[in-house]
Amino acid sequence: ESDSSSGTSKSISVLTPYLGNAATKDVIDKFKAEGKKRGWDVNVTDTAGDFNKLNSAFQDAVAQKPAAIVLGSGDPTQISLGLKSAKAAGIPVFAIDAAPADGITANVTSDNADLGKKSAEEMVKLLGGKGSIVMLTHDPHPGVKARTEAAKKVFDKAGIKIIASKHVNVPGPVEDARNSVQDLLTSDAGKFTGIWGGWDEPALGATQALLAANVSNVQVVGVDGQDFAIAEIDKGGPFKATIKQDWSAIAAKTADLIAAYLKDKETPDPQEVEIPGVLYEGKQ
Amino acid sequence: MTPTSMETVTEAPEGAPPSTYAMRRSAALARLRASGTLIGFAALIVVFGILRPELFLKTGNFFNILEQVAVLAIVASLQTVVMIVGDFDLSVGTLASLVGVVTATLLHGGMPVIPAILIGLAVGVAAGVLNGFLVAYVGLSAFIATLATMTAFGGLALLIANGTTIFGLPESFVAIGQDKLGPIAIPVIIAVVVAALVWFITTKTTAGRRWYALGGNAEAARLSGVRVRRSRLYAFVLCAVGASVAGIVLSARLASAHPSAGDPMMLTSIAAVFLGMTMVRTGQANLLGTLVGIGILGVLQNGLNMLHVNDYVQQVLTGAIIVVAVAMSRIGKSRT
Amino acid sequence: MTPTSMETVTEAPEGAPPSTYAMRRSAALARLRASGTLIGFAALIVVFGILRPELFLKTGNFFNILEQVAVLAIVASLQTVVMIVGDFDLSVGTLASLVGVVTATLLHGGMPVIPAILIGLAVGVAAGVLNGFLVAYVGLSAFIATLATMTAFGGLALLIANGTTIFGLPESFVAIGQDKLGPIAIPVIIAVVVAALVWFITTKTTAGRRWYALGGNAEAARLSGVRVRRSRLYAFVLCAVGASVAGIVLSARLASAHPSAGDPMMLTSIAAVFLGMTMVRTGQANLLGTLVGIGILGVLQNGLNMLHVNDYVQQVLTGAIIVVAVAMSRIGKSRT
Amino acid sequence: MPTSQPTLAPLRVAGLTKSYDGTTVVADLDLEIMPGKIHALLGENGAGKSTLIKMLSGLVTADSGHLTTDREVSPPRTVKQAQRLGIVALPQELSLVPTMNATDNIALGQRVGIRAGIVSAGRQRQYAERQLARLNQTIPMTVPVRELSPVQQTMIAIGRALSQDARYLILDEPTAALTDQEAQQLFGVLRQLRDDGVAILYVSHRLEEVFALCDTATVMRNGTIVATKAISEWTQDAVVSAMIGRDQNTLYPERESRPGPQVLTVEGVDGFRLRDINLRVDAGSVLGIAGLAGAGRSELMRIIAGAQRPRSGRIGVAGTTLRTGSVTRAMRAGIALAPEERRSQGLVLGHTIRENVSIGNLGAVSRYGLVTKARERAITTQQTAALQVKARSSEQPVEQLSGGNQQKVVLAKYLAQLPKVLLLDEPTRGIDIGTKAEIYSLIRRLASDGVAVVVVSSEIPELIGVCDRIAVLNEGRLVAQVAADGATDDLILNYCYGRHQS
Ligand SMILES: Nc1ncnc2c1ncn2[C@@H]1O[C@H](COP(=O)(O)OP(=O)(O)OP(=O)(O)O)[C@@H](O)[C@H]1O
Ligand SMILES: Nc1ncnc2c1ncn2[C@@H]1O[C@H](COP(=O)(O)OP(=O)(O)OP(=O)(O)O)[C@@H](O)[C@H]1O
Ligand SMILES: [Mg+2]
Ligand SMILES: [Mg+2]
Repeated sequence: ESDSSSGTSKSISVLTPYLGNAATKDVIDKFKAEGKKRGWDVNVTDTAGDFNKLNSAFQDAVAQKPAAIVLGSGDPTQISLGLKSAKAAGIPVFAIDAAPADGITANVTSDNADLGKKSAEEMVKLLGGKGSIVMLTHDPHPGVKARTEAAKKVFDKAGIKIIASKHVNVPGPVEDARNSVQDLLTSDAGKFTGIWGGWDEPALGATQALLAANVSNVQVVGVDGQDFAIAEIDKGGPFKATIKQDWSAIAAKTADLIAAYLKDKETPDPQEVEIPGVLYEGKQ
Repeated sequence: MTPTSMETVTEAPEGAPPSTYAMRRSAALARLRASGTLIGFAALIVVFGILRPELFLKTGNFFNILEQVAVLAIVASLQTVVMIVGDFDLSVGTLASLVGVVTATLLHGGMPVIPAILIGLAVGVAAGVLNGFLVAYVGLSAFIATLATMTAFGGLALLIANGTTIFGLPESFVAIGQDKLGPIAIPVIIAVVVAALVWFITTKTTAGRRWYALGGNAEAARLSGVRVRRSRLYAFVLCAVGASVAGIVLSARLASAHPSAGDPMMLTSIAAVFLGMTMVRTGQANLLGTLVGIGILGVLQNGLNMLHVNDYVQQVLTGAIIVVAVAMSRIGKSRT
Repeated sequence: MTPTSMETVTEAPEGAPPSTYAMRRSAALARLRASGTLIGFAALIVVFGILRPELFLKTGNFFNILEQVAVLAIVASLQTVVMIVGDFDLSVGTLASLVGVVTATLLHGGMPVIPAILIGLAVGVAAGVLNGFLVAYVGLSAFIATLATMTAFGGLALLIANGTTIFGLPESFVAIGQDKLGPIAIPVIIAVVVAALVWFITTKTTAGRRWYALGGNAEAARLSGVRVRRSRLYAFVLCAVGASVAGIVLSARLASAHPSAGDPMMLTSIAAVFLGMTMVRTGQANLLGTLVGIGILGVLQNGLNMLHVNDYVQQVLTGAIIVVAVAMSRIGKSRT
Repeated sequence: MPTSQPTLAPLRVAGLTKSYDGTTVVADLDLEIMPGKIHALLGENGAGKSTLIKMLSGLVTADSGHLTTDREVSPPRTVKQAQRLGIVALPQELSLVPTMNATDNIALGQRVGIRAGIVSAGRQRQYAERQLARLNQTIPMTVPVRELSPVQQTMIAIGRALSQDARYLILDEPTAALTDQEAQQLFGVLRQLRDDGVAILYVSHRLEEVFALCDTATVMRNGTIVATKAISEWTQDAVVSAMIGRDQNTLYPERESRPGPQVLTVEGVDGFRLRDINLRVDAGSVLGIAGLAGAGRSELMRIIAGAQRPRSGRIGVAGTTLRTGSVTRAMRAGIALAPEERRSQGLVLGHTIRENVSIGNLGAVSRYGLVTKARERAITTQQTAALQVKARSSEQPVEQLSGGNQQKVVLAKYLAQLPKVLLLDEPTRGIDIGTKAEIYSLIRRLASDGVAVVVVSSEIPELIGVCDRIAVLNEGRLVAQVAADGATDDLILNYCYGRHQS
């Protein structure tokens, strides 16, 4: 191969189904920066939510014999075929924000259960330990599902009642969440005082519905810590808190693991690295 | 001489056709059929009204529904124009996203509201000219041409927004999407104005006649001296402008622009027009029908939400109810 | 004898074509036009071949592309049938998802592979009968009917899968999607068999003739003795079976079933058929054209991946290239 | 009205040429159309008449040649350009927008009742009604025209053509779908326009009306002009032999009836218009059906052939009762109906002649559900030979055929079914006089082979010439059945009008 002669330039393929998602895009951009620092040639391929194509993308990547493949946030149970072809070609696969699976050398992630738990605990705190809430969810996404399950446990334990769990449609989650919450404000006016968003976009939609309806006694919590969420929280409105995923740390850790592996084929131990989330509740 | 059809009954009294009664009865039946979809719509309202009268029938909820469908109604109104011509435009969704992103980016960069909106609209006009050119002048099928531009516009939106949400838009802009005039949200007012304009243009002007002629039989239209290609181009341009207005209003409403915020409107806008097409005898797209279609979709979602139907079940029910609502328009109709 | 070369059909049976150089030249031109899309396809391969010869032109990559498009090719082949009849089926994507989920759920529950697959297919047949009934017998437009069932099937898939991925499927099932026969993956073999069957049925049988006549002029077909409704129903059933096979193969390939895994195939399958429609004079759907359409979409994606084009740019390019490829078929064509 | 223009220049055509795929259809043609004259253009099917007209009216672009009106111009490339030259054409194939009503169809593309781009529906309707009133027509103005009868549609198309202030008015077989009475109405208007100084080019296959109406006649053959003469210098025989390049024997064949058993029974059939129709047709006989437009003739044919369900009544074929409402079942029982509208009901336009013939004969061209090309070719060739279809090959798409040849393909499809009962709805519409004679003798030949034939026609002489008996419908009721032998035009016509109830 041409790049082995230079010795320094390694090619890394990043494959993701979710580049349209701001958080995924953020961590991949950060990883690209980390790669550049190390002199790698990082290419990104997105399949826009299509897992059949994601498997194809693995095959296409394997054909180009990169030094390593990075899976950017995607359910590995649906890409066993792609993982197999990488394994067969001896190319290591590192995952960011995915899950451990056969064929994945290491997975560096925010602990989604931890994100769910922390955000729910913040919600409970905001509600003073009692009340009822609405959850905005998206079970087809495994990360969001894990958060939802962990959050539910917290709410159950705290005796917070979940009066509705709304599935938010993607694309268009802000608008969809906004409409759903608007309807809930009609059908269940005054029956809930908190809205938990499985990620920041539905939380934003919920916030807008509350503002438009002049409802001030309902608190919103999101997860992810995206820029717009931070900005919204800083305004001091209903959007009270989010759990920031530490994308910089995740990207850096992934790059470190890859570098170590490329240097002397060192398989990371443990294979599952979880970086904790950080609560954000506005400028102090 | 020999008046043959139902409507003549009143118009040619001297001819005394043999079966006046049968004709009148079947005219009534035809009108009933034509309004089948409307009955379906009414039935929906009645059912939800009975199940949750205290919520569903409140004025506040009525305005909520209007607000929820406003942006979609803008897109669907102008999708109607393209569908009158016999085509459809799959690119409206991503175009709305693109224009939203472009406008938001400019605003974010500090441009005043009016020029930013104008540039956004200009992007829409350019997109519409591209679509219209490909379909009317190059001769591509509308499906493949607008599918291609849909893909391209979506890519552009992602590129410009760098894949992420643009937020922090000026208050004066956000007002377009969030302020109210009395109980009525500005997007609703915009939608009403747009729909009224489209109604006027399609039913009262020569441009509208030409579009209907074109959609009914392009060859015959050409023969009557209609400039078929130009007329079709205009339809696509108007449709794109509608999508752009919707994209701008949507990003004002959400106080942010997301590169795929408008995408879901593609299928729903076409669905609304199709629902409305069942309401007229000729089966052609028409603005009033489209509005009923929008109404059905909006009421359905709101009503099911009021009933706390599980979201997945809600999806199944939506499909089933649409079928039933449309099937009403086919009562007693013989084979096609 | 005469300045024209028109003759009574029978006076010049299969013998020497009536005319001359000019005629042959313009026939060649017509053929060139018809194959414009094919030329676009070839051009794509040449361009990618020149840009990345060491990767793109390798046999391994060729088999990769085949494998990547196999599932879509199954859906598109049978979408072709519905489009021959002049309709389209928007429900293929969610139906594939639904059947995948049903089959996977059964397998997960311990049912042996064969019965689980058969039940999956039975769900597909039922779905096809529903679509066909709504369109052919109730008389709904295909768009609105299959849009409604698309929504309903998607909801059912989510319901059955409880919104999440079903994994841990038996090896013997996964083999259907992942094993190879020599260098050729099983899904590719299945796709080839399906395409060959569809080609045979549409071009060689009376059923195929009926579909084409129906799509060309339903009234003329009916007056020629074609049972129009039944024929249309069959087309929808076949299409649904194709979607179901695709759904099963897809979940075997992914070793899991996700409630929206098949959804993206709706638009792409229709796009492939439309691409292929540019390849024949009549502009009707045809299997060979569909396969070229599939080829264009597959090569485009693979080639752009090989070139490491930024994904957003890739999306823009895909749109642009599709337009160019199809526009090739319009070279020198006069007004419509 | 064009009376405002005192002297009009003649329309001169020079060197007009058109080829399709290397085949020259109109070759280097010169023609002069004079104001104040009605000029007939005659020629057999596929001679190039419609192509010539389409070139003059901007519907197809000529390969070469030029026109002279006030000045020399190249042939129009769009309809608008033609209209600016004062050329207005009524094309052979009806070109109304089927979903629009009569008013909109007539007003489309015209400046009537429009102010600042806004349409005044009321004024347009008055205008449209005035145009139709000139043709003595009252037509429902608010119904989509596709729900009107062919006659009504034709009248609307004529009304529109007449309303366009033509200096040069071209009519391509306007009377093909009209009964004599409506044709007379039209002629009155045309004569008026002629006297106002309009130049009229008139294409028809009905020679009687040409001799009655026109001042000059040009005969075309194979894309060139054979001769142009004043009408007084032509005889019918001369026209026919100029058209077909040889002498024509008699138009109507010998009638030797050998009626066999009764094959078709219609008992008490009620339909949309029809009331209590009772009919019987024997094997080996030809029944003609006469009636005014909208009398219900086509409806009767459609009900017998299963294309439309009767409200009540019984259809029997060869002694067994037919379950109505299915074309397929009727076809199995041996009934074939060649429908009246070739383009919308008879043909799949984009498909080839072969495919169009075999779609009606799938049983005969297939085995075990597989279509055999050889059989398709055999059947197609046999039928198209008998009907003298003029085409490049049986692989030519029917949309490329001339109107008359398309009609022949429709007939070919249904003749190939070898039916016991053959229903022909306006079978000779648009067919040239040479082939008409062929079709008449074909009908008689089928009858003598034992087929029961029913012919619907708006040309009463044709019914008298080929049929054994003629049944007359008036407003949905069967008002008379007479032997064709000895019947006269007047007699039948009176029945058609419901007078003369004897
Ligand atoms: N688009 C086309 N492509 C190929 N050939 C064509 C096309 N249009 C017309 N032709 C051929 O041109 C010839 C002349 O056709 P035209 O319609 O002018 O005949 P016509 O004199 O009007 O006959 P008819 O009396 O049957 O209407 C025919 O043989 C026809 O097949
Ligand atoms: N099912 C129906 N629904 C509505 N109108 C009908 C129906 N069947 C027949 N008609 C009307 O009844 C009238 C009789 O039609 P038909 O076509 O049988 O007349 P016709 O004697 O063949 O005259 P034409 O010369 O107009 O063909 C027509 O005006 C037609 O519009
Ligand atoms: Mg002609
Ligand atoms: Mg008739």
